Amino acid sequence: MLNKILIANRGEIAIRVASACRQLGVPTVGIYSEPDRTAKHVQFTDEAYLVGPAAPTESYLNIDRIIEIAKESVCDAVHPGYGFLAENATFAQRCEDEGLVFIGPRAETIRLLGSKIEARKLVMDAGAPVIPGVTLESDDAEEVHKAAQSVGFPILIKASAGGGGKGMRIVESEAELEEAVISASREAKSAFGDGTVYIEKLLTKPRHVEIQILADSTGDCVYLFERECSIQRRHQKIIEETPSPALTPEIRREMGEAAVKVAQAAQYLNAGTVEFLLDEDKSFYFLEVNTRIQVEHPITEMVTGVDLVARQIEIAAGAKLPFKQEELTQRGHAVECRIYAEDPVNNFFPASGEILLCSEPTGPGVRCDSGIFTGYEVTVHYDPILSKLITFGEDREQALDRMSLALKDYVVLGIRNNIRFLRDVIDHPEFRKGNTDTGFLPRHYPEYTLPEGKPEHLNYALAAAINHLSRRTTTAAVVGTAERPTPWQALGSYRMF
Amino acid sequence: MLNKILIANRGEIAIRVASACRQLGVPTVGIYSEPDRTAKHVQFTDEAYLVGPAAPTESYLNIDRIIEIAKESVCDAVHPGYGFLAENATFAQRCEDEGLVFIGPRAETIRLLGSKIEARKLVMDAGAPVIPGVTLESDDAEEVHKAAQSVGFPILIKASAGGGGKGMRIVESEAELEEAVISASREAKSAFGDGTVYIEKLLTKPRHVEIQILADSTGDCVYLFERECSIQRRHQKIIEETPSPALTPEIRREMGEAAVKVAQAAQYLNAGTVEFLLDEDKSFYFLEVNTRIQVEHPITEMVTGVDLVARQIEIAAGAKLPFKQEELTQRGHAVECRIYAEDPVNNFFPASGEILLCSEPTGPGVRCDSGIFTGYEVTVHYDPILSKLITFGEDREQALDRMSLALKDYVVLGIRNNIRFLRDVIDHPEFRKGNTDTGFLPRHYPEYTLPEGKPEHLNYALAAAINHLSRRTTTAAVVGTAERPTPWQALGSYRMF
Amino acid sequence: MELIYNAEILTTEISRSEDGYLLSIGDKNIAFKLSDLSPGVYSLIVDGKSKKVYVANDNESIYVNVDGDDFVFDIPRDDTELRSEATAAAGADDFQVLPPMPSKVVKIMVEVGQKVSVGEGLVVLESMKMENLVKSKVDAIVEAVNFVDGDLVDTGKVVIKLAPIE
Amino acid sequence: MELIYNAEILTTEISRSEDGYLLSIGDKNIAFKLSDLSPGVYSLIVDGKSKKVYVANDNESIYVNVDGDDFVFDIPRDDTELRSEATAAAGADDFQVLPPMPSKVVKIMVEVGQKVSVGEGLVVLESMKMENLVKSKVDAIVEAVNFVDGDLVDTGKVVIKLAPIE
Repeated sequence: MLNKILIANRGEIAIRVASACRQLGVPTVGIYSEPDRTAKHVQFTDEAYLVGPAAPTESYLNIDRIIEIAKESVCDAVHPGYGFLAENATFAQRCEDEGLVFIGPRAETIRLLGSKIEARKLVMDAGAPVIPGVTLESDDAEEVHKAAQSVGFPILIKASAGGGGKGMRIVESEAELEEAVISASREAKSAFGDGTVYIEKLLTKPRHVEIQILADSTGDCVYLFERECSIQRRHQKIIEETPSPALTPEIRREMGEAAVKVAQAAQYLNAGTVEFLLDEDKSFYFLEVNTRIQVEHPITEMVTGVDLVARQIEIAAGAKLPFKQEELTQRGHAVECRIYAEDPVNNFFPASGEILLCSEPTGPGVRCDSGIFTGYEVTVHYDPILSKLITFGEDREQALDRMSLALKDYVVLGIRNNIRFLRDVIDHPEFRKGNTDTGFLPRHYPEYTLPEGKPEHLNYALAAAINHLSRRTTTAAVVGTAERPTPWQALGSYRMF
Repeated sequence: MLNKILIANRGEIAIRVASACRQLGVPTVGIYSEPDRTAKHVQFTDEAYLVGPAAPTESYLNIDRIIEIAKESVCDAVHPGYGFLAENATFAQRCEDEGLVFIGPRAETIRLLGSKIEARKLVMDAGAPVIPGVTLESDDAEEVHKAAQSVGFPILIKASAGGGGKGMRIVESEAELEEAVISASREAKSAFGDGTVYIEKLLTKPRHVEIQILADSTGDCVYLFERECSIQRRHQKIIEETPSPALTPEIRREMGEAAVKVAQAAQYLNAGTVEFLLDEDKSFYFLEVNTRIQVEHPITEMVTGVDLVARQIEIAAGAKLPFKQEELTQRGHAVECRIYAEDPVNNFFPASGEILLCSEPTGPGVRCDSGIFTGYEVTVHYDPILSKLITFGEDREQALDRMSLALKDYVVLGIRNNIRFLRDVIDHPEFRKGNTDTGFLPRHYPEYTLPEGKPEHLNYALAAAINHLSRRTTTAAVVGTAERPTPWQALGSYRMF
Repeated sequence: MELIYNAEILTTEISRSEDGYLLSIGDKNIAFKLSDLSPGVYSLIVDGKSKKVYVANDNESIYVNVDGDDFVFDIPRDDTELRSEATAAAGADDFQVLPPMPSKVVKIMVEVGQKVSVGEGLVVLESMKMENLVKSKVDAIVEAVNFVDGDLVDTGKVVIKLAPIE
Repeated sequence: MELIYNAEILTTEISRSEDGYLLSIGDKNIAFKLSDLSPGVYSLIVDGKSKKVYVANDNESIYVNVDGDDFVFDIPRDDTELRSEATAAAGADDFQVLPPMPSKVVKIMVEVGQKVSVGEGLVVLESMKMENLVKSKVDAIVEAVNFVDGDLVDTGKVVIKLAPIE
């Protein structure tokens, strides 16, 4: 087993990794940027060191400093989480060179699959289906237009280096093409340091379905079934579920086997995800491989009973997979919602500020992988993800009913968030029917207006608000929570302002 | 489906039932005694009515008042939870007479199985194995001694009417016999209104293994496998797990089929548990049937994926079982610890008072069915159970590792509790090996001393305590949580007292 | 006590009743029972209907959650000027680009004096590593452009100001 | 500041250091960083080792949890009399039956003047519907029996007092 693991990340995923390490009895080292001193992940690692100022490039992307902390704290392994350095081949290589176990695929695999172009070639050679597309060698207008015409509108522009929706643009017609290429390239350059973009045929109503795989160092590889992630806003997944309402057992097996084929062609090691687009006619096309643990991994854990992060660590420590393909089963249904600090009525603009009160849902079949708490300050420096809410049910209906209620019970006061919006989506009749594709949100929510609070709830809200305020302003030094003043002590009827 | 359900209980089980009702879209009515106005279950039901003063006989056992509330609030069903009226045939009968659906077995079944003597007869007739034993017609000394000799020491005295360890005594030899019979009978009389006791052969190192069953109104009945509940203190289960480390697939099937046989002989309806003792030679004996949802039902939910409380409600509403025996599977391992307000170093004497701070564990595979929160006042009037902590793992080791960590993360300040004790048991080498029998606790913990806090932790504790106190005493009116004073504002070095 | 909700001043009063409290809002009277649970968490019962209510406040507002519904009440200040019905309807905010959080100006797409139509791009702002194209919600004329590409803009600063077409 | 821990007075002092605080306990100095998280929840880092610490207090004591270890510190009062080393060792509490919570006396099993041995039953108390047989932890003579069967006993009241055998 590994002796000590540095977790090169922050937020809920750093906590998730720390929790797996604690279970396996492996001590952990956390890192934090200056504004993250009070972040939740710092409290879940056995040691924690300042990595640098707020800017990611100087902190969570600062390879030299992270390696230095790993060395000084005598770590022998690094877990990169997702985002930041998770799919950075240079970092993985550097770990390998410094004698640190990188908990993920080999640097060479990350490099290969990180290039959409090379990955595509590999997949085609392995005999798995890909979507027609072309890489742009330059942003020369003529070349851009020629390429677009060769695949046919609508097209999708993607950053060759990236992931997570950054540097992506849908282009419906010639008119928008040039500006879109330039802007996507600029965003890609700023996010990944590489402005190369790629254009491909856009399927009109595809579902995003991905396969979780695990591969050990002996070359054994299994698939842990699919996740459907069609509910996306600007190419960012916000709701994921498994099983997919669209897969038949046959397509599931075909897709799973295609994923394993791709992984083996890349000599894949550790956990990974092979993403596909599923067309309306049920044919599927390779999209990309994510060479990391995914944000949405918990839903797979819920239906397979497998702890993916613990497996990652054991595989990195040299363990063989403890199960064979035929021993893995899907049972029940799981769904995940990503909770963001963002304003759904203002074009989902990210929000920042202090969380004045936070109360998270619990109960049978409810899991909340959270990075927040009452008093936590959400800064502008990082991704606005606050937590992930996951529910499990005997079937899809129960999983969704539980999610709807868990979202209702999820209280985050003082900062704008998407909880109410997520509940609306979960309860949308078309979503309930499983009619999901990547165009679901733009189609059903071109604009979003927060529903008004129920009039009868307003009375409760007012009574509690006035009580709360009067308490806050009339009671002075309260020592301990033991001494709780009665509301309106000695006051009969009064007015405050 | 049912239209509105009255939950005739309090604490975590009332919340568990309310959560199942919410998912099924059925409104709920809660009841609360005077000191329970701020209890957690009141906040989880759609309506809540005062049922009476603190004393259980005047509140949660007050059948007339409960029926009255059910009628006035237009309920058509009652869920009794566990304890209180859950196994009271009179209450079940009264519900039936008043046209309220009692969510549980028929009154007649409760009456039949509630009598240990009649139940025993039924089980023998059904061909399932029972332990040699005798009912005492009186506490006449001669009869008592003759009965004891006929089954042979050591013997077990049990209340004929009761359950939950009340009115139970182990007697090793003649000398203790009379006093034990008198005291058990007195306790039985006070708890159940019936002082009849029963003596039986005591197995020396038995495991307590029970089978969960579900039966619908068409007579279909399935078993949802076993729970091992050998970790008991004074006949009160405190740790339960499934699967049992002792069962082979063959014994599991035999025991499951025996349980179904017993249930069908009693024309059982709804959820129930058939308890067995498993001897060292792997033969098993019928113990009793619990005609209610059990405290420990969540571990079965974790490994089977079935929501038992939702099933209870659907069965009561007339639904057929949605699965057949062969479709049910056990996957992974689950364990439950019962968190009590009690003092482990003072003979586990119940504790009462305010919970000054409560922080409950979360994370993958962790479920906490809790009835407490920061500021909650634990009264002396009811059972000292605070919550149930349940963990799931791919295997027993992971489930136990997760439990150990979850207990470590479970913070309850200001009231004595058994959390640290439970962690010691979970980490005990013999428990880890699965060497569990009902004598485990008395054998390994004849006395319990709280382990000292680690010396290095004392430094953290002191620093935080002093900081906390100084903050509490130096800062006056704080409006909102937004304004957080810096510690020792403007103070350099100082002493407070 | 006065609170602002949805641009309206609510005048409320609370008094004790025999077994709880009485809340008056305008002419309406609501009898309720209230208990403290944890800090900021209250249990309220009105006519038997039980709700757990979460409350927090900062210096300007009170945030409340009842059964998944969020309410924000603003605390009136001496200089509080409620927007008139008219302004509210017209949507005065549609005539200015105000980043709701600190952002970077990636690209200003319009010039002062230019006529813009509904849906036309005004500026690309970057925040939390995501580019956002801000489009005009109205037909208007660009009155002012207060920043240039590359500038950092703070919350509440007007990046672009539009004027109605005469 | 003085706190009582395990019957010992700890004299502690906290001062600011360059990048945090310094805690002195007697001769020991510990440098630590501290941040507020939620009410009663603190993040402390000592020598890189990070711990989340939970603290609450009432008027007598401070309750702290560090990594699953519970600590209780008592706040000294003017009339605080620390039990001497000797009494602590002897276990003065072994000579009296003090119910830790309100209980009902079900059955007194001894009389004043009676000699009792270790393990002998003294009284049956009922609390929360459970009967508890309280056994003697020492060989002793019954000095006083302050209640009779059926009495309700409050916390901190001595039910039975024993005396050492001369």
